Amino acid sequence: MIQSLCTVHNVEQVAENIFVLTFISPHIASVTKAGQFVNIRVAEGVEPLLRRPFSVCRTEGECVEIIFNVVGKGSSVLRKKQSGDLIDVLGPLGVPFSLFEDDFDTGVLVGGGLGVAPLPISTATLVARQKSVSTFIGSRSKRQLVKNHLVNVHVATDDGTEGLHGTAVDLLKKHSDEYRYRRPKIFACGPTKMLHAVAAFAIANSIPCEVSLEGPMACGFGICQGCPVELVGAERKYALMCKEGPTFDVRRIRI
Amino acid sequence: MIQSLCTVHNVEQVAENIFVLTFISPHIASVTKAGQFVNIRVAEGVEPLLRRPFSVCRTEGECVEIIFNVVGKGSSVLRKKQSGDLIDVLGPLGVPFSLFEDDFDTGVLVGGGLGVAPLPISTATLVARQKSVSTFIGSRSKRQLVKNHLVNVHVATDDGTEGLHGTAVDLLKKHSDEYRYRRPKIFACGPTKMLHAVAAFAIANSIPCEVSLEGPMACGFGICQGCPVELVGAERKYALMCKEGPTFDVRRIRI
Amino acid sequence: MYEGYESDMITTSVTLAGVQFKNRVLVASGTYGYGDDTIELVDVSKLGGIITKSLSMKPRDGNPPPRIVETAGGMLNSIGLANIGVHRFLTEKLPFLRTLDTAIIANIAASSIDEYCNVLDALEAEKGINGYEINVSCPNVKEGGLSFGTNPTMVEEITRRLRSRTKKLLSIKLTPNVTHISEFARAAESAGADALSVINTLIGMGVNIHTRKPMLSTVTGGLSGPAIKPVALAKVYEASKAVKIPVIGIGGIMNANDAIEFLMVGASAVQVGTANYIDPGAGIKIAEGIRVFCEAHNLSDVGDLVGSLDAKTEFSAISSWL
Amino acid sequence: MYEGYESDMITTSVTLAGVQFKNRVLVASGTYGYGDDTIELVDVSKLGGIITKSLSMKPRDGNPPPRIVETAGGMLNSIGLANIGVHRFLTEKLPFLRTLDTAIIANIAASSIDEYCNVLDALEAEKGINGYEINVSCPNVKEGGLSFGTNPTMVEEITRRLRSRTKKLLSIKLTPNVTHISEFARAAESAGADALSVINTLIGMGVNIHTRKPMLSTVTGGLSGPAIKPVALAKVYEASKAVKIPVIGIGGIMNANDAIEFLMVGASAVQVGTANYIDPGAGIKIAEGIRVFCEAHNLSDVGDLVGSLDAKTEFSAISSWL
Ligand SMILES: Cc1cc2nc3c(=O)[nH]c(=O)nc-3n(C[C@H](O)[C@H](O)[C@H](O)COP(=O)(O)OP(=O)(O)OC[C@H]3O[C@@H](n4cnc5c(N)ncnc54)[C@H](O)[C@@H]3O)c2cc1C
Ligand SMILES: Cc1cc2nc3c(=O)[nH]c(=O)nc-3n(C[C@H](O)[C@H](O)[C@H](O)COP(=O)(O)OP(=O)(O)OC[C@H]3O[C@@H](n4cnc5c(N)ncnc54)[C@H](O)[C@@H]3O)c2cc1C
Ligand SMILES: Cc1cc2nc3c(=O)[nH]c(=O)nc-3n(C[C@H](O)[C@H](O)[C@H](O)COP(=O)(O)O)c2cc1C
Ligand SMILES: Cc1cc2nc3c(=O)[nH]c(=O)nc-3n(C[C@H](O)[C@H](O)[C@H](O)COP(=O)(O)O)c2cc1C
Ligand code: FES
Ligand code: FES
Repeated sequence: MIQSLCTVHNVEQVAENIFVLTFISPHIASVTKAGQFVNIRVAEGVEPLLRRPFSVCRTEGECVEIIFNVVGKGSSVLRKKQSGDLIDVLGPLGVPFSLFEDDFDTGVLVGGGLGVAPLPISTATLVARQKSVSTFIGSRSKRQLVKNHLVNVHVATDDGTEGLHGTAVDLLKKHSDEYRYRRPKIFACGPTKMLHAVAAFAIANSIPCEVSLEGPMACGFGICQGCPVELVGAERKYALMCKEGPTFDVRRIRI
Repeated sequence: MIQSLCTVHNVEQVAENIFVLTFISPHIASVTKAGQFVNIRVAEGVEPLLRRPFSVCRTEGECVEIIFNVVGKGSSVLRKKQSGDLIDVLGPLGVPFSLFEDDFDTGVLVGGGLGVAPLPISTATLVARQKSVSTFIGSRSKRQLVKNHLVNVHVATDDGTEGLHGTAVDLLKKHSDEYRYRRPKIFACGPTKMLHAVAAFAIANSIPCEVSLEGPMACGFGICQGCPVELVGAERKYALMCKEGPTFDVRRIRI
Repeated sequence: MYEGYESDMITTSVTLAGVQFKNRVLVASGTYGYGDDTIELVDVSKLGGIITKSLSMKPRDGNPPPRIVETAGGMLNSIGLANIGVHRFLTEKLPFLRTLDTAIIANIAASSIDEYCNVLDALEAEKGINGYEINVSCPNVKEGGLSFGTNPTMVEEITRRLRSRTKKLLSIKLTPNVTHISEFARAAESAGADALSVINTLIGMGVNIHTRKPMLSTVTGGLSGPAIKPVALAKVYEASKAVKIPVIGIGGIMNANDAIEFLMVGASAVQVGTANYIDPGAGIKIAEGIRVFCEAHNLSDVGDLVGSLDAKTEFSAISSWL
Repeated sequence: MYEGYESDMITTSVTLAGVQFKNRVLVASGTYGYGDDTIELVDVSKLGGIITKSLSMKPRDGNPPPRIVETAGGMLNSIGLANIGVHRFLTEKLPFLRTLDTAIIANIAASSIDEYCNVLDALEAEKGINGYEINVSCPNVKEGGLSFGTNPTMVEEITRRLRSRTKKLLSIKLTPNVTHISEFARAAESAGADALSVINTLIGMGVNIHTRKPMLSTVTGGLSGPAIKPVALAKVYEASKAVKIPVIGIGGIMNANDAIEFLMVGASAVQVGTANYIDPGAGIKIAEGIRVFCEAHNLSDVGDLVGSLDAKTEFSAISSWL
């Protein structure tokens, strides 16, 4: 984890209201593992006051990519960054997906909406480790779909404009033959409702599963205690999302 | 006075840290009189929260020009406006210089620093009314000097890099022969210290004199009572700078 | 309530203590002058109501400059209740206000209980005023300048004395600069107030570190604007839980969403203050925004929002470990 | 003092109640963990001091999510004093803290006076702690959850009881959610406090109007950040006028200029809170910024700034007409 002023390489629109921002950070690009995030101070002053956390989407050379949709104060400012602007980045933060373990042969990647964010970097890791990959992504419609840098992708849209008329979880269930007999492990990111369904499916089918959570954070690295995640039957009631997550084994937590 | 969303025509740097912003407003361009100001909401949100008042510097066709130096929150945002951006403008506001009266033949314009702001529009009015004009402007150095759209200009700089090594008031005194026997009236704008000196000179020499004041304002048109100007020997203690000013006859007020 | 609910059938009006407000958005005292400065800009008759600048018996010059300073997300003011006095108000301002199709509430400030009574009596004698809002954040000259509003006994006494002199809407405007605003809310209610206006400004200050002088001529002043919204919401929540009379929510309201927060925590109406300086039409836009929200949520009456907060936890201003 | 004053000759350190602080900038409780989370990022030994997260006798899980929400210029929190308890602190955190070259102040929170005493006793038994800061913004279980900090008698009693058990620096951290903070300042001083920490967070709340639920699980929480700076300055000014013991100023400090405002109104030192989340090195930058300011203004000691406000007007939080 370092804090540094990074140069914005560029900001590019990749889908409706969805942007990829690339910044230069040799350190973050080289040490970040899939599932980790960076915490960005998008503006000086108080609007917004707090940093904004973003999953690292992909790294290439000295470049780090994040992907976001414009929903509020922080993302509106980020969207307008120009090549050469400096942003204050803290990272990499958090515990990555356990892609380096040997308890699986097939990485099953599930992303809902902007939950695709950590999937490209996860794909790169899995491919490099010669694991099989099955990818299931869902979005509201074809216009918000981002499939770049993914492999073996199945698509669902809420409005049926591309792929299955349904959700990423529907896809996951429908195509279970593709992975279920090949020592699968699910890595999922997306809205809470989706993660809930993925976790239920994984537990019911005894498939190991990790999810990447999202929630309000003030610091992103453990000094504010602002990001509790409820643990199941542990000696403690809460873990910290930023420091002990954002990725969690679904059996550990109450989503 | 109207409130309207105006299109920014362009922002141009005219001197060190000094910018001219031109926006389009047929109404404001046509009705504004020299000495009046506009109150601009430079950003949505809270940074900055309040509007920022700027003297109208010049109008041409449907265009209105303001001139400012980048000192804080508001001016930093304004400086980055691009052609086509919209800004919320309230104006024209305030009481203009009494350039239309017949109690003088020579308009003596005095500007210190960004106090030159209202002088171009004043010059245009005086020239159109076929008055003589003598202009005295001072700035810290040659690099901050803005002489555009002025006539018969005498220059002073604090560091002597152009014109007189001194202040606008020094110039005013030095060149008094140029105007003193030609029914002069002084119209001055600049830092309080300068206005103080101008007023003292004007009163001592029985030259009518109006100054344009600056100070904190919340609304700019009379609803907050936030901008008192102390009156001399009047039935009331204070006038409102925004509504009864920003231009005042120096004999009415305590600067 | 059904899907295709007609927008024009949404009830926006409300009657509080006999006064009908066409919508629940009023403009706050001291932030709209006497209602006559904005007529070139907006159709003020579309507001739920106008609260006048605080009126005292005699005209008040107000405090020396500087009176205003911007802060992070807010502003400090120290106007010193500059106003034209009740008599000039009646002759110079009221005739115009009478022509407006909106509720007119006169706000009263004073430095003694007698002065409060005298101002109210002067206003009672005239037609066109729908009610009174009492600014108790004023120094009590008898008690060495201690604010009336920080002493519940004083708040009760002022309310009782004024209540006996008028049948019109009487709202007591409470200061947030107290430990338990509920205590003051109950004091005003028990003495016969029809409503409470919550909150006035928070005490704050700023320093110009270059001159080492306070930013305001009076050292401290009143903080308003978005910065104080969270505090105002908590105070409105506390006050409205403590009393049965309606609470009018004030503090940092910039848009319809902010106003809806206040309604949900228990305010029956809201006042827009600082936002008027930035957008003199803010109140009207907010009233319209609330209506649109109700439409989108299939509510037939803006009143359905009032107190609709879904809070399982009891009021926890005090009991939560911060 | 003369023009070419050597920068390295500026005194930045200060001794308060026997504890030497290398500079007047500390990090506030709850905003720097136990001092061990930022070591990869900054050289924490450059801070004037570290105040730990509030420690209670037993570990506390804290409140359910959501615990954090951003507001205009600030943030609300409802952490619920989640902490590892004093015993795990002593075994797991203190050994590391001892290795740092900066003052370590343990902040104590409790739900009974006995618990305050027990936590302090546990800490007294160990070396490496320079002093205590007492968080009195905690619910008093005996009084049905009413905050200790809103009752001057309680503040006095807590202070007296703790004073009798330690000779180390004892600072009482006051809540701003009271009518007259001076009353509490005097109560703590009279009972033997060495210093006052002013202020803790303001009570505030927010509503998610789409779900109609409070933004925080506990409905209300504590407001911090730049939004509260004007209020904090006024409270520090009021408290420091009321007592002779040093006041440590806290609330919305983001940069050196903010810190200097606090020093000028009377704070002998400052604490940086929310700013740490945005920049974990904020405290160090602020300490350096204060030094540079002194250099530019030819001051030989940062202490020359303390109470240097040039205010002709008397304290006017109460007496000015807002
Ligand atoms: C570990 C982690 C990783 C993340 N990774 C990514 C990522 O890769 N890409 C990404 O885009 N984001 C990511 N996020 C979220 C991201 O940090 C920001 O929260 C997000 O970009 C929005 O920030 P903002 O400042 O633009 O919006 P804000 O101004 O903070 O507001 C959020 C928006 O949500 C709206 N909103 C809030 N609640 C409701 C509600 N109940 N109903 C309707 N609207 C509501 C608000 O109106 C507002 O528009 C991540 C978060 C975490 C914790
Ligand atoms: C009627 C009227 C007309 C005006 N016309 C013009 C105009 O034509 N052109 C123009 O440029 N401005 C004009 N102004 C001033 C203008 O409104 C703004 O105040 C100015 O642009 C600065 O705004 P800002 O938001 O950039 O700075 P702010 O963020 O408001 O801060 C002002 C700056 O001053 C600094 N400052 C304040 N006090 C001190 C101090 N004691 N020592 C050192 N620094 C200090 C602050 O640090 C800050 O950088 C006018 C004002 C009025 C009332
Ligand atoms: C410049 C200014 C002047 C004010 N004058 C008065 C006043 O005369 N009487 C009064 O009761 N409240 C006065 N207020 C308080 C407002 O009515 C309101 O309670 C407060 O500003 C909080 O609301 P806001 O955050 O929307 O501004 C004034 C506020 C401001 C900012
Ligand atoms: C998330 C958070 C947790 C806090 N926890 C504590 C605490 O445990 N004990 C305490 O005395 N103060 C606590 N505080 C209060 C701060 O120490 C400080 O008094 C307050 O935040 C105001 O300063 P600021 O505006 O610089 O943040 C906490 C503040 C925040 C924001
Ligand atoms: S965000 Fe601060 S501890 Fe997790
Ligand atoms: S700025 Fe509001 S009255 Fe002048």
